[in-house]
Amino acid sequence: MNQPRPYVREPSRTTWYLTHRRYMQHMAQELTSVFIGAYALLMLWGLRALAAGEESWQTFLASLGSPLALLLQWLVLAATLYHTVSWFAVTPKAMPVQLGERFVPGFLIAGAHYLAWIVASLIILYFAGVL
Amino acid sequence: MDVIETDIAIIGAGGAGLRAAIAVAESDPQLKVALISKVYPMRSHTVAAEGGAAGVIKQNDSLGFHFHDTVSGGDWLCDQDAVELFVNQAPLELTQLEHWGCPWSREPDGHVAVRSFGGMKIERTWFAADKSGFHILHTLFQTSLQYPSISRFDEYYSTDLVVEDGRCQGLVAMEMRTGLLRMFRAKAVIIATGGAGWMFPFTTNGAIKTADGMAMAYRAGVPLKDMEFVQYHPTGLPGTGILLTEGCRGEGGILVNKDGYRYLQDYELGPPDPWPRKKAMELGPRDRLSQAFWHEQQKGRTVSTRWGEVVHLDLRHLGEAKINERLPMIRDLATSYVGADPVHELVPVRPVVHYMMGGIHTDIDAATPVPGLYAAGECACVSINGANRLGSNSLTELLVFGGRAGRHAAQYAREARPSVDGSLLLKRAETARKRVTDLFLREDQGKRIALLRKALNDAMEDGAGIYRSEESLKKSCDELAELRRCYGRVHLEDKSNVFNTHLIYTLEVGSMLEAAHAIAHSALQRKESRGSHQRLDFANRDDERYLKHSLAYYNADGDPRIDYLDVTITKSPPGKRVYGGDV
Amino acid sequence: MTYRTIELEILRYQPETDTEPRFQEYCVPCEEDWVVLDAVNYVKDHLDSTLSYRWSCHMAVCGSCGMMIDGEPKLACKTFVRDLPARKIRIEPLANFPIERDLVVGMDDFMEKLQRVKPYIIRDQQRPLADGEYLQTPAQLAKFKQYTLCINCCCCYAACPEYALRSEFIGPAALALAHRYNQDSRDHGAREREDIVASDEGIWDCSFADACSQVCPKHVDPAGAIQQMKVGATVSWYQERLGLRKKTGAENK
Amino acid sequence: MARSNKPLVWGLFAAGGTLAAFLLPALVFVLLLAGYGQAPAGLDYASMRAFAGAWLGKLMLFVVVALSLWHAAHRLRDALHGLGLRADKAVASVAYGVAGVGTVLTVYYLLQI
Ligand SMILES: Cc1cc2nc3c(=O)[nH]c(=O)nc-3n(C[C@H](O)[C@H](O)[C@H](O)COP(=O)(O)OP(=O)(O)OC[C@H]3O[C@@H](n4cnc5c(N)ncnc54)[C@H](O)[C@@H]3O)c2cc1C
Ligand code: SF4
Ligand code: F3S
Ligand code: FES
Repeated sequence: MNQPRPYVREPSRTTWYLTHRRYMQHMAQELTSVFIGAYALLMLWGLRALAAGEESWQTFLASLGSPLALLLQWLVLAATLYHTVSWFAVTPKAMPVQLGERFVPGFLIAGAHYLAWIVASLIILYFAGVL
Repeated sequence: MDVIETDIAIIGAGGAGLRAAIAVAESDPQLKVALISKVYPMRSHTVAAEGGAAGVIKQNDSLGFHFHDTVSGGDWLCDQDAVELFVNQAPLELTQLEHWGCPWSREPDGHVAVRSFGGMKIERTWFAADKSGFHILHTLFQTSLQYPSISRFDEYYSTDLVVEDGRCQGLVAMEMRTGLLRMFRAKAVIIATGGAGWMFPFTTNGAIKTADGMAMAYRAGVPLKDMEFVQYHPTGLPGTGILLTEGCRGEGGILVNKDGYRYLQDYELGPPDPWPRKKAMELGPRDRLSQAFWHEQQKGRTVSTRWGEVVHLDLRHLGEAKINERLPMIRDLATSYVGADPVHELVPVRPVVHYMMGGIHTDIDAATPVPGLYAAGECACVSINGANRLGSNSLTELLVFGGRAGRHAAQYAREARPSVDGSLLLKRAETARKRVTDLFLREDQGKRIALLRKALNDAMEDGAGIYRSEESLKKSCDELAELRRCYGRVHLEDKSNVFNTHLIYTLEVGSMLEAAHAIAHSALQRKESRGSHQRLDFANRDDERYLKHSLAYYNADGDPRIDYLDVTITKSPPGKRVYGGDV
Repeated sequence: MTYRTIELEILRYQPETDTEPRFQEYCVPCEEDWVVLDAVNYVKDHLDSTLSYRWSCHMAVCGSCGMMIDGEPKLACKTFVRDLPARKIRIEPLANFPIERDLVVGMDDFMEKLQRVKPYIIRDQQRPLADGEYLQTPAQLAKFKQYTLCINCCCCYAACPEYALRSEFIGPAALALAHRYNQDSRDHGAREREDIVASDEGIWDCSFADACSQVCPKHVDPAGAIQQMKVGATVSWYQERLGLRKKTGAENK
Repeated sequence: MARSNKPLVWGLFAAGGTLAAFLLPALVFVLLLAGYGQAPAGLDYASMRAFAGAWLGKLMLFVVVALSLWHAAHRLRDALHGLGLRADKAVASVAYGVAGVGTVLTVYYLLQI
C-alpha cells in the first residue's frame, strides 16, 4: 500500500469559466474579438463597395440601417468600449514605466491612454464631419 | 529496506544545508550529494529571518570590532578562534551571495547598504529590506538548482543516524508521501536541521523547528553543547509570537512602557538619546532587553492586553516613506496580526523564544566528535555565539560554517576508508525502523500527543524561561523525566502511511523532549548568570567555575551526564559587558 | 475568549481507504484574531489528529499553507476568520493539483518547472570574490524587486485557467521568476532562458487571464511579468527575422 | 525546447488590440450615424474616395482593417480554446486563414480605389 495514489480533479473543459466572476470577465474580454472581427469584415465589405463605385457605396450605407445591422453595430459599440476599458486597464502591467526607483502609478498610465483615446476619437469625429 | 547510495548526505535544506550542498558541488562535482529535508527547501525557517546578516564591508568598520562585539555579546563564552575565522569569512560569504543574485538593499551609488543591529558597535548588517532570510534562502535554493550532482529528497523525514564502526555512515529517513523508510548510505553526513524553538509555547520559530537533528546526534552519542542558552527576542508580537525584527530598532524604533517611558535607561543601557546610539538603549543586546522587560513586568509597568502583558514599540517618528522602504513586511505583519499600523500607532511587543545558542558540539571545521558526521547552522554549536547571539550573526554563520561543513565533508568523503559491510549498516537501520514501526503497533494507553506537547511547552516556559532558579529547573527536570516516560507509551491515532503528519508530530515531540531534557539539566548545573542564562539564585557571572562550555551526553534511561569543556580564548580576556553611554 | 463558533467544511481524501474525496465538518470555537490556519490547527490538536496539511511559519512567508478557502486560493495563515462573514468556511486543497492526501497536494510538477526556467544568475564572465560586489543602483534593484517576492505558494497555479486546462504550461510563478532574473542587472542569461520561456509551453500558453495576479498574496504580479516577456520575445523574434539580431540558443544549433 | 513562432501573430494581435482600443469606438459610432440615416459629410462617396485615394489614407485604412482582423483572429483562437474546442490547429488555420484572405482583399480593394 505504499504506492502514492493521488486524486486528480479534472476541471470541466467547457464550462470552467462559469465558476468564478473573474473567469467570466476574462471570457467576456476574449469574446469581444467576435465583434471586432465581425466589424473588421464589415469594414472590408465597405471598402469593396467603395472600390465598386458610388452606387454600391450608397447601397452599403443604406444597408447599415437594417434592424439587424443596427443591432450588430450597437453590440459592436458595447464590445469595443469594453475592449478599450479592459485593454487600458492592463496596459500598465505589460508596459510599466520606471522613473528612477519608482514606477509610474498604473492609473497615470491608464489615464494618459484615456486622454489619447479622447483626442484620437475627436480627430476621427472631426474628419468624419460629425463635429 | 531500500538503500540509496550517495557520497554525502545532508539533512536539512535551510540556509546551512543549502550552502553546504553548494560547497560540496563546487569543491568536487564528482561527489554525489543527497539533500534531505522534511519540507521543501524554500519552506525552511531561514525564510522567516527579517533583519539581515552581519559582515564587515564598510571603511569605518574593522574585523576587530566585529570580533569584539561578538565575543562580549556572547559574554565571553565564545570560542575566539572560531569567532575570528567567522568574522574573516563573513564578508566573502556575503559577497558570494551577492554574486549569486541576492537582492541586497543598496546605497545610491550601487554598493550594498548596511544597517545597525543590537550589540553592534557600527552598522554592519547587510539586509534585503526586512526579508533578508527569505531572500538568502531563495537565492541559495535557486542557485543550488544548477548543480547536477545535488539530488533532492524533499519531504523526507530523517529519524536516525547510522553509526557503525565508530563513524557515521548514513541515516534513515521516511518518504512522507509513502511512509517508506529508506537508508541513505553515505561516506559523510551533515546535519543542518535548524533550531528547536517549538519546544516553547511562545516562539518566533516555525512549527518545523523541533530539534530533530540535535536529538539524532544526541542519541548517536554526540554531546549537545551549551544547551542552557536559549535566546529570547525582545520584540515579538503577542499572541502569535511573530517577530518584529531588531532592524525596527536599528532604524530608530524605541521601546516604551505603559507610561510612555523609555524604560531601558533604568537598566544601565542609557542615556536615552533621541537618535539611535549604537550598543545603547534599544540597540543593546537581546538578553539585556528581554530581562529588562521581565523587571518592568515585576514592577507593574507593562501594558495589559488581551494577549497578556506587553510593552510598546514606537516607530511612528520614522515616517511612512522610510517604513515602507525599509520595513514593509513589519508594517504588514503588525497591521494584520495585531491591528496596529506602525506608521500611526504603537505596536504591542513582548519577549519571545527565538534562538538556540547551544547545539550539536562541533569543532571549527564543523566536524562532530563522531568521524564522518558534521553539523552546521542553528542545530550546531561551533561556538561563535557563546551565551548570547548577536542579532544578524546567525545568517552569516549559516553561510560560513555551512560552506565549511560542505568542504570538510567533501574532503573526508574523498579520503574515507571503504565503508563496512552493508549488512551491518542495514541492521542498524532496521533498529531505527523498529522505533517507528513500534509506534504503529502500540495500543491506546498514553496521553494524546498534542497534550504531551503542551505539557512540554509549559515545563520549559515555567522552569527554563528568561529567569531560572534551582527550584524551577528541578521542577522542569522532573516533569521532563515524567514526560519522557509518558512518551514511551504514546500510540498513534493515525496509522496511515501516506503523508501522516500525526506520525511526524509524534516523532518531533520525541526529538524535542530529548533536547529539552538536555537544556533543563545543563541549566540546572550552571550555577551562575551569563548572557541569556539568568539564575535568580546565582545572579553573577562566575568565571572561576563556569567559563566553560557545558556538554550534555545522552542517557537513554535517565538524566543526561553533564560535562565541561574549556572555552578557547585567544585575544580577548573576559571582561565586563558594557552597554549604554559608557561604551 | 471564544469570539465565534464556526463550521469548517474540509475536503478529506485518504488514498488508502477513500476512492474519492469527501467533505467532513468540524465545529471550531474561534478567537477574535484567529486566522483560518489556527482553526485548522485546532481541529488537528483537539478534534481529529488524522487531518493532514502543510504549514510552518504562520507569518505568510514560507508558502506552505496555500489552500482553497471558500473557493479562493489563499494562505491559511493570512486569512482571518473575522474577514469571512459566513458561519461556514469551506476548505479544499489547492485546485489544479493532484491531491496526495487531505489538503496536501503534489508539488512535483511545480518544482520541475521552477528548475526548468534556470532561476539563477547566468554570467558571461564571473567576477572574482575579492573584487567585491557587483554595483547595482537602487533603481536597477527596483526594476526586478517585485518579482523576487514570490514565496512559491502556488495560489496562482490554482487560479490560472490555462494551467487548469493544460498542465504542461510552465505557469505564472515560474515564469515570473524567469523574468526576475532577466531583469536583474547582474544577469546575462535572458537569451538562454528564452528557449524555455518563449516556447509554446511558456509565455505563449498564457491568455492573460490575470487571475494569478489577482490571487497572489505577495503582489508579485506574474501576469504583468508574462506580458512584458511576451513583448520582449516578440520584439526579439521580429528583430531576428529582419536580421537585426543574431539568433541564439537552441534555434542556432 | 524550441522557441515558438507565436510572436508573429501575437505581435499583430497586440498591435491590433491597441489600435482597436483607440480607434474603433469612434469609427463604429460614425458608421452607426449612417445607419440612422445621419451619415456625416465625411462618409460622402466623394470624400471617402478622396481619402482612400491618397496613399496616406490607404495606409491608414489598411492598418485599421487588417490589424483588427488579426487581433480578432488570434483572440478568437484563444477564446475557442478556452470554450473547450480542442482542435487548436484547425481553429488556428481557419482564423488566421480568414485574416490572411481579408488582408489580401483589403490590399486588393484599396488598390482599386
Ligand atoms: C523569525 C526569525 C527571524 C530571524 N532573523 C534573523 C536575522 O535577522 N538575522 C540573523 O542572523 N538570524 C536571524 N534569525 C535566526 C536564523 O534565521 C536561523 O538561526 C537560521 O535561519 C537557521 O537556519 P538553518 O539552516 O540552521 O535551519 P533552518 O532554516 O531552520 O532549516 C532547517 C532544515 O532542516 C530540515 N529538517 C529539520 N528536521 C528534519 C528532519 N528530521 N528530517 C529532514 N529534514 C529536517 C528542515 O526541513 C529545514 O530544511 C531569525 C530567526 C527567526 C525564527
Ligand atoms: S506568484 Fe504569488 S501566488 Fe504565485 S506562487 Fe508566487 S507568491 Fe504564490
Ligand atoms: S492566470 Fe494564467 S493565463 Fe496568464 S495571466 Fe495568469 S498565467
Ligand atoms: S504557514 Fe507559512 S505561509 Fe502560511
